[in-house]
Amino acid sequence: MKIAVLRETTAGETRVSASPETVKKFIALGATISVENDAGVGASIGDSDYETAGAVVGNLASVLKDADIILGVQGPDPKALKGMKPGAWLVAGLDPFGQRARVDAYAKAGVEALAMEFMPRITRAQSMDILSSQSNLSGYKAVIEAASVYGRAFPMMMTAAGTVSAAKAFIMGVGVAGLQAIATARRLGAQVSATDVRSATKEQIESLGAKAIFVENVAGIEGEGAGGYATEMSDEYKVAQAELVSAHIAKQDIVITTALIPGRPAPRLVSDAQIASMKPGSVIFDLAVAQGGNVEGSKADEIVIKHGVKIVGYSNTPAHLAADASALYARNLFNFLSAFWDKEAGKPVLPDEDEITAAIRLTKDGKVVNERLSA
Amino acid sequence: MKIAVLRETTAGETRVSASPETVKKFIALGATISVENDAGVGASIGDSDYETAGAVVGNLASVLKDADIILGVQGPDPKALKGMKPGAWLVAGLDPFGQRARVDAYAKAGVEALAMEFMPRITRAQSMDILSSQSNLSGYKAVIEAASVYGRAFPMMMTAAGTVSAAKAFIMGVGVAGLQAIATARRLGAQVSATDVRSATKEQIESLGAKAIFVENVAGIEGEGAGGYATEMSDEYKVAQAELVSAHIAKQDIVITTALIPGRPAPRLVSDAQIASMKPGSVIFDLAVAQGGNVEGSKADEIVIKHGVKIVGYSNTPAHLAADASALYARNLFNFLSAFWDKEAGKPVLPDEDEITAAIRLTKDGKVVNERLSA
Amino acid sequence: MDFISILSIFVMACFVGYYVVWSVTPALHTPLMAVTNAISSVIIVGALIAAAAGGSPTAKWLGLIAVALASVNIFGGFAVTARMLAMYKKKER
Amino acid sequence: MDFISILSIFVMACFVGYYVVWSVTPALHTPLMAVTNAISSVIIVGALIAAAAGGSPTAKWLGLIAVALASVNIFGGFAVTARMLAMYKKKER
Amino acid sequence: MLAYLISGVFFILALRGLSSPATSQRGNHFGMAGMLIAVVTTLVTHDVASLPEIMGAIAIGGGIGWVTARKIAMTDMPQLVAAFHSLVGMAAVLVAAAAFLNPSAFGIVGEDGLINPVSRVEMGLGIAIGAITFSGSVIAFLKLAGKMSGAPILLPLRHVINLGTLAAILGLIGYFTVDQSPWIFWTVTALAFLIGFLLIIPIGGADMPVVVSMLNSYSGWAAAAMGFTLHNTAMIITGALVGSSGAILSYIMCKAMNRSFISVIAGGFGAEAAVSGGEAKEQRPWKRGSAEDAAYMMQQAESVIIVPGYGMAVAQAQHILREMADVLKKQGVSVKYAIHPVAGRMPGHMNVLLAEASVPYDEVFELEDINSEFAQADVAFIIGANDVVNPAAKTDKTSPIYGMPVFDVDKAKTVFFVKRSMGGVGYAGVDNDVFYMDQTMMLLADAKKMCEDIVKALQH
Amino acid sequence: MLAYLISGVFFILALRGLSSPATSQRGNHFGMAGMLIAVVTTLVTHDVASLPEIMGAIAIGGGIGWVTARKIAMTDMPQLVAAFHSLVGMAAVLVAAAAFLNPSAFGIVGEDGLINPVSRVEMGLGIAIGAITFSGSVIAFLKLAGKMSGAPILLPLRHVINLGTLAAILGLIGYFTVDQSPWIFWTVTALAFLIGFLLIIPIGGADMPVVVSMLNSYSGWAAAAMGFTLHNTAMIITGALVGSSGAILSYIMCKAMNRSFISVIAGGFGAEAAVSGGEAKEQRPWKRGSAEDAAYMMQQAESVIIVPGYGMAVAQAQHILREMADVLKKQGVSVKYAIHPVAGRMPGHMNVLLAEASVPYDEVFELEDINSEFAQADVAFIIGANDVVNPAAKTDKTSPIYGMPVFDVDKAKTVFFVKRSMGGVGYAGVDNDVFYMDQTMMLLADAKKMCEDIVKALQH
Ligand SMILES: NC(=O)c1ccc[n+]([C@@H]2O[C@H](COP(=O)([O-])OP(=O)(O)OC[C@H]3O[C@@H](n4cnc5c(N)ncnc54)[C@H](OP(=O)(O)O)[C@@H]3O)[C@@H](O)[C@H]2O)c1
Ligand SMILES: NC(=O)c1ccc[n+]([C@@H]2O[C@H](COP(=O)([O-])OP(=O)(O)OC[C@H]3O[C@@H](n4cnc5c(N)ncnc54)[C@H](OP(=O)(O)O)[C@@H]3O)[C@@H](O)[C@H]2O)c1
Ligand SMILES: NC(=O)c1ccc[n+]([C@@H]2O[C@H](COP(=O)([O-])OP(=O)(O)OC[C@H]3O[C@@H](n4cnc5c(N)ncnc54)[C@H](O)[C@@H]3O)[C@@H](O)[C@H]2O)c1
Ligand SMILES: NC(=O)c1ccc[n+]([C@@H]2O[C@H](COP(=O)([O-])OP(=O)(O)OC[C@H]3O[C@@H](n4cnc5c(N)ncnc54)[C@H](O)[C@@H]3O)[C@@H](O)[C@H]2O)c1
Repeated sequence: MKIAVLRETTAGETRVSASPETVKKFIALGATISVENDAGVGASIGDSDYETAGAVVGNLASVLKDADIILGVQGPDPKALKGMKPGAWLVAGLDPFGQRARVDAYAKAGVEALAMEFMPRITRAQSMDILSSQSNLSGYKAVIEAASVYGRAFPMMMTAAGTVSAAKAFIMGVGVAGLQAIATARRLGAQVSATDVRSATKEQIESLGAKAIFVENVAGIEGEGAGGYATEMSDEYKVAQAELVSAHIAKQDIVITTALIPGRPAPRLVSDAQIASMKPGSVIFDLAVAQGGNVEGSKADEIVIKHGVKIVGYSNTPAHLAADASALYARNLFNFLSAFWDKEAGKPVLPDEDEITAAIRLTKDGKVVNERLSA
Repeated sequence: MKIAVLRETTAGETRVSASPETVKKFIALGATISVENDAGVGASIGDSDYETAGAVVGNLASVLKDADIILGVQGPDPKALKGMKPGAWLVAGLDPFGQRARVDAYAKAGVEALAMEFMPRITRAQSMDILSSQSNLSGYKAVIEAASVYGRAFPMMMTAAGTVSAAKAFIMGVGVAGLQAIATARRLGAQVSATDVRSATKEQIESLGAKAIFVENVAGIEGEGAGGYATEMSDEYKVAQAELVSAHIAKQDIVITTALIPGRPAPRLVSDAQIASMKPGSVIFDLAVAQGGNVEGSKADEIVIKHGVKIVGYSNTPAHLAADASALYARNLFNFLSAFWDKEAGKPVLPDEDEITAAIRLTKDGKVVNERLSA
Repeated sequence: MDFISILSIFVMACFVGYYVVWSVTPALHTPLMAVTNAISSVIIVGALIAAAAGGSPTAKWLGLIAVALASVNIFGGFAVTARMLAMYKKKER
Repeated sequence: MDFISILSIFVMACFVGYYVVWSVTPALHTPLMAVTNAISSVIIVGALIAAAAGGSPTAKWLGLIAVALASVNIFGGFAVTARMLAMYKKKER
Repeated sequence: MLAYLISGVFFILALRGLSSPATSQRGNHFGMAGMLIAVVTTLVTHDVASLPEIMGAIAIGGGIGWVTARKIAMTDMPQLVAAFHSLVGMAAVLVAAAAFLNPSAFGIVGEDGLINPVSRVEMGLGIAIGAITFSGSVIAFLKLAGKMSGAPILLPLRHVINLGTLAAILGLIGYFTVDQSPWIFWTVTALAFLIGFLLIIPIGGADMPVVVSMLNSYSGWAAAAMGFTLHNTAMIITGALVGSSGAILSYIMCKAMNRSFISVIAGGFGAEAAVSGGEAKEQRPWKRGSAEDAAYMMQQAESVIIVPGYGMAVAQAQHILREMADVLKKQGVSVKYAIHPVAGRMPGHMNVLLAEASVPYDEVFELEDINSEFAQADVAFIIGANDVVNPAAKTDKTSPIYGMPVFDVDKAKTVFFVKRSMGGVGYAGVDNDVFYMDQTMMLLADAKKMCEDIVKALQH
Repeated sequence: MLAYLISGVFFILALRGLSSPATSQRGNHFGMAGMLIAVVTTLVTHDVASLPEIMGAIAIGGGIGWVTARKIAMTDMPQLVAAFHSLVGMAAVLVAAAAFLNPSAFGIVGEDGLINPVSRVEMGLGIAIGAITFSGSVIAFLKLAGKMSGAPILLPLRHVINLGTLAAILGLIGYFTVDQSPWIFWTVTALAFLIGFLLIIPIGGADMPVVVSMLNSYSGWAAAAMGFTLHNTAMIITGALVGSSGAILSYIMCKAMNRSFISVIAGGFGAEAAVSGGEAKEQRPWKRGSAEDAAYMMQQAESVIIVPGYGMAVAQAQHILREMADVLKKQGVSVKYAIHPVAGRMPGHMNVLLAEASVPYDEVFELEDINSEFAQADVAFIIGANDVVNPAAKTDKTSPIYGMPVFDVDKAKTVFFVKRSMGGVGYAGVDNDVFYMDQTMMLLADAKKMCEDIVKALQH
């Protein structure tokens, strides 16, 4: 049982899919681990750290050779997978909707591609859920970056030279990232309000001490929604939401948008006209920028200034917190593989009838087998 | 009574010495205000904002012409002051020790230069104290920037994918900036410890809920010290301090240094060997970098990476929070001038025997008159 | 009434006093002092008996004076208490 | 003892009971029930009088039985209370 | 008799001792001393014609009582107390009967050779209350001991019958003052036995605690009535004490069970079915605790582990929770917080809130680090958490949360579970076996309110 | 007499009413009713030979009492109470004397024609306690009214004289049981007057409140002693009530003033000079308050403004302070926080801490916005702030803080000032006139501890 850990090749990707901690744990399960050189550099993990943990460090070819399982953060270029054992697993965040061509290439290459972002939102899979672990850090990071770009301080300070009033922060979309953004902004002393389409989030917002701003006259999504995910909203709702937001956003100093709809472009939540109504110097952080953006005019990895408002967004936010993000990501992968570890076989086995298998398995035996992709 | 507000010319200076609020207040006192064009741009204040407040906006020459008082954030190039009314006041942060040549030039030009950073630390001058108002924001900003550069999260988070432990932050030098740094780091959820040479700060550190780390065997400065300022410490103390810091710093993730000694280079608090003992990925923010730096190898406005540790420091930290920094700075100037405003004369009058006059007046009638400069 | 019953009543009353007084809210300790002062003039009962009885005129006059003194206390005490308590009126909301 | 004194004692005792019982900490309500059960067997005093007296043998035997019943209660009640209270021992520190 | 007064005072001190656990043992000793004084005084001040028999009776009774009290299982306490009450009732009946048969021994014979009318009323009341106490306690005992169905037995027309019997008793006692015929006396006794039986028989098992303390109260009044007859201070004081104590306890219990005291006193109680539970799907028995209970148990504990969950966040109870922990720590209790990886609704949800409330980091533990400590913990205090302590995750393969690691709170000696209702489930929507464990007490209230009440109780 | 019992019960209810301000008025009415019952019963059950005179005496006394009580300034209350006590004492003396002169009217004559020995002791005690109460109260009155120097007057050998006199009184009362000579009776009376005088004269003005409540207690015991003589339930019950009340009040006051109760009872009090202050540089008078006082006054207030300062930060009292504000708000009090620009030791120091404690931003006000509201505020609650409320900044040009804007806390109706000691000064190191204002109460304790105590008191 050999597990290969790849160095990420995507630009701006600083994370790594294994940490010395998970390397040790895999070895304890009986696996051998090969790590590509410099895989952990972006996350402040040196090759020697992996070696100390018991891994073999080598170049791509040596790492892939005879590997049964390949771990990655993002999907590797299918060309790089040449010379792989047929039937080997590729476990990573494969972005199946965005990188459909690659998925087909994986199928052709004969690997069994497992897309970690398709992990179902069921209780027992929580510890394997890379979306949660990474969005959580993204939510934190979004606030820190907004604070860094903002020309004022977040907390209220009454000083001899006058009062600095507390920044007003508005979080749009209260999933995992949004909740953490609320928490972080509150910690820094901002006055926080938040909105979402799912009614269950109202109580959650208040449970963090923030104010919930909700569309009242049109019904949103009752309760949590399926698996906690939102769907496209009705036009009527969108109009009501735009109205609500327009009235609220002009008073805000910081806006963090996090709204996503799985498998679709991110909903547009903030229009240019709304941005124009904001005070110059305000900051918008668009966490959904890579999925098309919640904010009109936001560009990934650029600070766009419109009407004096700074619009920020990273194509890959967790990569900006590489060390923690990698540690949690690596744990997610380990939790997943160890949960299915078959002691006798000395390797993980995915039962075909398992809910998790069905959800994450993209390709098997040369074919694309995932329901969501075939639909 | 004409007051001129200059656009700052120093590189990286984004602040401005008047805000629409203080402009209005000066006008209420009976002054007329001229603001150089684009003076407020860096602080998100447009020329039209000043005009709305009642100021006249124009170019440098028109602004300086007949001005009785010139306001600035930093001292302007003496050449720019040509054509000034003799005896006019120049009120700004003049960096008298660092820019001694300029001071002489101001004297020659016949202006009365008032250095705001020489404001004495007496109760009634608190609202005029630019050092306090700006260091306060610097302390906040240092933590935000450190958090932004740090590859991990500050707060503890126990999550399904594992625990992110709280960052350990160590604040060295607990003046105004250090205290605010403690407060901000604590807000973000870090485990904070702090040290200083003045014994009064111990209680102050604890009053913010942080842990005080103090040299025990050698006496530091009893109580607050003169005006709250520290002096150069004995060699014995320095050795004891280095030992204490060495033992403590290796466990820290974030170090913020703020130690200053007025009129002298900043004390060296962190050596290269100590940096080497820190974990890779740790961050040091050297707030004293412009005064020579508390940290070995720190460079202004650069992220220096030594032994995997990122060392950050801005030559002008408050300029990174331009909006709030300008607002408070402008209030300091207004508080100062209005405190000495003579209703009958329709302008501020500085009595020669006043403690404040003696402290801040650098030049008068063509001569350098300040005690601290002649000493 | 024999001595034992009187004593029993007295002992029980001391217990009651102990509990009742400890349950008085501290803010009302001043009125407590005033009202106990007022009720301590039950001694007027003795004074009345002395004043009412024939027999010794001296005793009767002593009794009458005692009645007058106790009356000062009764009326004065309760009135003072009432005045104090008026200050403690629950604010209207 | 005349009826009034007895009544007075009784009334005072009711007050005392009221205050004493309300001041019992809620956690000890079960032992309170047990101990009051035990002390309610002071009725043994009556039983003893009946048993001690000559005169009516029936009365005497009734008294003796009552003494026995009350004794069950006294010994049982106090013992049970003691057992319960032992569980509430202040932890050693 | 001064001695009787002293004995009465000792009984007062006995109850007073119960105001704090620290003084409670001393209180019990005061009670014993008081009883000894009363007995000895009686023997000394009367001509005792039959000391050996008396000693024998005391020895037999005392022996039985002592042995029973030592042997009985703690769980059988309720029925034991009921049984003891019946004895006091019967003793009162016997004493009253003896007094009727041999009035001169009790010094209640008037100059006309008849029993004093006042004494007759007192005797009548004494025997009636005693008899009610006796038969009522016997029924209560049988029901509690399970020797008789705990279900309420409802006679037709029972209110009419009850009222009629009561009226008859009172009428006869009144008539007794003018006519001292034995038949009246014995009829009163018989009717009283009957009504005690009638009053208790329709009451269901759940209301039994109230009944037992009502009977406790009755036994006190019976003793007081006999005290009037005997002009005995000790009996009067004690009777009043016991009487008020029982009445107050019944009142407190009624309030805790949300029933009207009046309806209980009026005997109209117990008509409703006896269910303690609420909306929970299956009707399994569970115990409700009060803030005082929780305060008391935690004060007595060596170590308390707090398990916060989403409900704490919803109630924003973190500040007062920390306050509670502070008070406990000051009283020497070790307090730790156990944070489940998925407690709350976002990763690190509990950490944010506890940090906000300035809970020191070194008191906060993650699942793996603390789970083994529950076995040593005296108290697990679960506040607004639910799924993360649900043992179904370990045992029930069909449960949606199967496979999630959970806290082993079931291993703690006592579990307090703070939530608003029995009906409310957690995120996963499943029932929780922890509610129904023997050592669990449900603290049903908003988490913030409950913590406030506990803090109040901790500070008295 | 049943009526006397009822009257006694009414007096109990009168005191019981004082357990809460809401019921206190009703309590007072119970007291009046009790007194009416006692008086009417006495008149009805005795042959009244002299109704007109009695009515006259009542009318005169009542009139004087009523008018005095209505007219007196609230500030003169202490001396009024002392004066009233002296009347009760004198009344007791007179009644005892009357009883001695006309024992048959009181039914205390034995078969031998002499006064019963027990009654003699009771009478002796009654007249002695009455006389002590009288002379003691007169001295207390004079001192309190300023008609006599408040300074302690220390006789040489006073302990010996006091003890001797007391022994003489007790000895004579003992001897009185065997010899009913009038001289004994009158000597006792005279000695008792003397000792009352001797006991109080050495006590300084500061201890007077304790003295007054001790005398209150004595007047109760005097009434009780006469009740024993008269076999009067009302007097016994009331005497016991008043006696215990006075004793408990003295105890409470001693504790609040940090003096030993025993030393006060033993008459050894007052020897120390009477200064209420501590280490403050000038010895100006100031008032110490308790957590209960603060709790009560704030509960009664419409609006409370909290002024936090560095001391709150040092004590880390922000959480419990917010808790206190929460409780007050729940009770309908408006609570605001006034933050001075330089409160604490860093800019925004208070803001960080209040935010940490989740104080809502809209309750936090800056100097300019709230300073005008102090004039309307019922309570200014200053916690660990000092320089920022020091009026010297406005008035004293020589003060190092002259010119700094400060809160006008002196305009609030009541000021509570929480700090640890009178000695501790603020950052600027200057004394603060606010300590010594009439409406200021110093709450000397660690800020956190004090807030905890106030929260406890607010919740009873
Ligand atoms: N942490 C994460 O990242 C995350 C994200 C999404 C989902 N989840 C899921 O959320 C759940 C977390 O478990 P948990 O134990 O923290 O919460 P939980 O299982 O949802 O239970 C919350 C409990 O709090 C009670 N409650 C609600 N409001 C209350 C109030 N004001 N006062 C007192 N009690 C109150 C509720 O009962 P009453 O209604 O009867 O009061 C309920 O029993 C897990 O199932 C987890 O999988 C977690
Ligand atoms: N805000 C700023 O930026 C800044 C910076 C530097 C200096 N200052 C100066 O600091 C001062 C601030 O004024 P302030 O009113 O906040 O504070 P302050 O005048 O220093 O007074 C603090 C008070 O708190 C009391 N105290 C200390 N510890 C306590 C505890 N544990 N519990 C209860 N009381 C405690 C002290 O009295 P006891 O010792 O008797 O308890 C003292 O009276 C001003 O003079 C200001 O000029 C401010
Ligand atoms: N039970 C589990 O195992 C588990 C694990 C992780 C997350 N969850 C749940 O899933 C939920 C969502 O998680 P997520 O962060 O991945 O969501 P997400 O990233 O898919 O979306 C972010 C948020 O944006 C919101 N949103 C979408 N369209 C919007 C619109 N037009 N306007 C405003 N808001 C809009 C969504 O409702 C969601 O809250 C979480 O709240 C959590 O409760 C459950
Ligand atoms: N009363 C007033 O009006 C007033 C106004 C503002 C500030 N102050 C006081 O002045 C004090 C200092 O203010 P500041 O921020 O301008 O100070 P600063 O910027 O001059 O120095 C920063 C801190 O570094 C510390 N330091 C110096 N050498 C050190 C060394 N070798 N090791 C460790 N620490 C060292 C100093 O003690 C100081 O605390 C504050 O604490 C405040 O109390 C008073």
